[in-house]
Amino acid sequence: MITIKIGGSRGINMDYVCDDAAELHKAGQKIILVHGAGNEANELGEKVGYPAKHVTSPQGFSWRYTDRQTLEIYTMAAVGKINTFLVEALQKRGVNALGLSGVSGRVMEGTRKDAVRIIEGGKQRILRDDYTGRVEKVNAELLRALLDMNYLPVIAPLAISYQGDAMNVDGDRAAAIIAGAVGAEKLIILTNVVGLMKNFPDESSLITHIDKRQVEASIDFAEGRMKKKVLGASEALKLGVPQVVFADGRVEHPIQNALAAKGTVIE
Amino acid sequence: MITIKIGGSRGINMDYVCDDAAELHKAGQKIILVHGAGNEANELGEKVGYPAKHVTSPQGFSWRYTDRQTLEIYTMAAVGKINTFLVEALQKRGVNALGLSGVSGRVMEGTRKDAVRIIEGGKQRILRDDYTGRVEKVNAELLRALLDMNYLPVIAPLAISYQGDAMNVDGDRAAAIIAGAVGAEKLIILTNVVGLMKNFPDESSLITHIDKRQVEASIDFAEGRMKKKVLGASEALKLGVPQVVFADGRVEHPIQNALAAKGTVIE
Amino acid sequence: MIAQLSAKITAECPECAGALALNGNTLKGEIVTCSDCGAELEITGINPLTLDLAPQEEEDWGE
Amino acid sequence: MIAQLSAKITAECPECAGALALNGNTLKGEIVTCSDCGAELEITGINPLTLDLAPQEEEDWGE
Repeated sequence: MITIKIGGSRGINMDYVCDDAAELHKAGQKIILVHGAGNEANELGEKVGYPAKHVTSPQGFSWRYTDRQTLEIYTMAAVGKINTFLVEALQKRGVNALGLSGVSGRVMEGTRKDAVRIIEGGKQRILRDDYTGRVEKVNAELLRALLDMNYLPVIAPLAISYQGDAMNVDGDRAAAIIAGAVGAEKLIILTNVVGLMKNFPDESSLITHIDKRQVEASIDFAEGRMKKKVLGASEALKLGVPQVVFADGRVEHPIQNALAAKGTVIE
Repeated sequence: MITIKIGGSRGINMDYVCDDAAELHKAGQKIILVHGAGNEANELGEKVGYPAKHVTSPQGFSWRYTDRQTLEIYTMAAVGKINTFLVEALQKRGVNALGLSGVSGRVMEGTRKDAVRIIEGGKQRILRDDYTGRVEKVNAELLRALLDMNYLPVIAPLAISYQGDAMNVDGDRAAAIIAGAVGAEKLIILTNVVGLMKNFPDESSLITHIDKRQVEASIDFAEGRMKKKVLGASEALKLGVPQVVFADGRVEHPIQNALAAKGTVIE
Repeated sequence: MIAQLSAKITAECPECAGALALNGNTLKGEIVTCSDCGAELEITGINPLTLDLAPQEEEDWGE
Repeated sequence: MIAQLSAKITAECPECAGALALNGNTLKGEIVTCSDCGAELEITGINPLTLDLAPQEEEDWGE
């Protein structure tokens, strides 16, 4: 069984990803897809006149400040648009895909940060209405039941807090926790780059292999969003996932390339 | 097992519906919820500058012309917003709700009208890009499996065509087909009126009982959207659902009222 | 905007080959009836003008 | 818009009761450090002004 994270960023070719997933699924490969929603949510926010606001923690991590109105926009983009049409694309290729957000069946549960510290205009401030959180528990029983009935679960990056609030979660980390919980043999993270590079964006500096004990150190090679993907990889490895692969989601057969170790393999 | 249709129209009190559903579910009552999306989709269309366009068939039925862009807006409203936050509301009340659109797991499948006849400005015209259709088949096996695992399925009014296209479907008719397919004892249709009335809107003219053999005739008492609800009721009865109840979704305990035959009972 | 004819035009009915007078604002997708054989025809294309027998489809309750 | 103080004000530190000078554009939710005891305080309310010990919360990767 493999877990595949499809990035929300531009450049990833969804047709190539769906073609490959369908081919593998029909050959008996059990798959769980987890997707992001970054761009779509930003675009929708602009269209409805409530643009996404990103905030940064004192430690330098940035994320989308998700007040209740932003949560609605994020959910419409992530669950309404991306998830549904990814499921449609897979159905069109003869795969019985089944879309879920983490809110449904408490597929992804965790702690909502009811008090988040940000830094803005040189001032530190506490945000209390940020519907953002961390995935800590996964309903592996439901996911396994769906896999046994030959469905292909497609998970949107939304979880539910222990108090029952929907919350925006980091898709990479969510994919890692899911992979760990269902005992995936591999976590494949498809992005719009060839993999981790020593000197970004020089593709010839692709790092093809990283020993899992050095994964934390490899964060220095990661640019911007890739930082979170490396954190996700390290989380998955800690949870017992034997192998994590960063592969290029822009080319044909992206998943089979990853299975053939084309990209950055961490094990 | 009962199927409950929650109208998309204004006035229905979602808190009352969720309170009641949670109470019944915890008492062991198996429930499938089906909801509409009319208003939300219209509002979102206005906000993103692509307002919903309704068209009318020569026979006088009107529906939302769902070209591809409208389908995206409809899906964001129906699956993204209404479905997800209905599931959140039920989760908050301790019910393990699980949201699905009919595209997922081919929960609702049917024929897309690839050529639809409309009348506009006195001229009859054929529309070929209308992602609208009729539910003809239901994945009852999946719904039963979810019920057996004690989930409360919440279904959004979107189905998939045999060719694999997502399509907008009539929520009332969808609820009827689902009720028939899963062998529901009752189909409860919650609306923003007390039930069917002889002289709408005079509530004292409420029709409390209709023999199922007269259901088609009772369409004459139905105003606007209620026509479709009566067609849905008659469809459910034809499929063997023993009883259909129209009940008021604006008051407390709307479902228990329906179970106690408060509203219009057709059997 | 729906494509439409720019001027009056006479077309040939695909069923009976009769002459079919179409006025200037005929729309793409419009249904016209042939005055000779009474067949219902669909304007399937404007530039170039193409016609076909209009599909008979059942009642639709889509929402 | 985030609520903020309209003018300079001196408040009392909830930890050590020391005097806490707050300038005019202090925001709701802002974290200020008490110059006497060094405690990190959160402006939990503006009208009326309320203060509390700022929560220490873990690293957050939310997206």
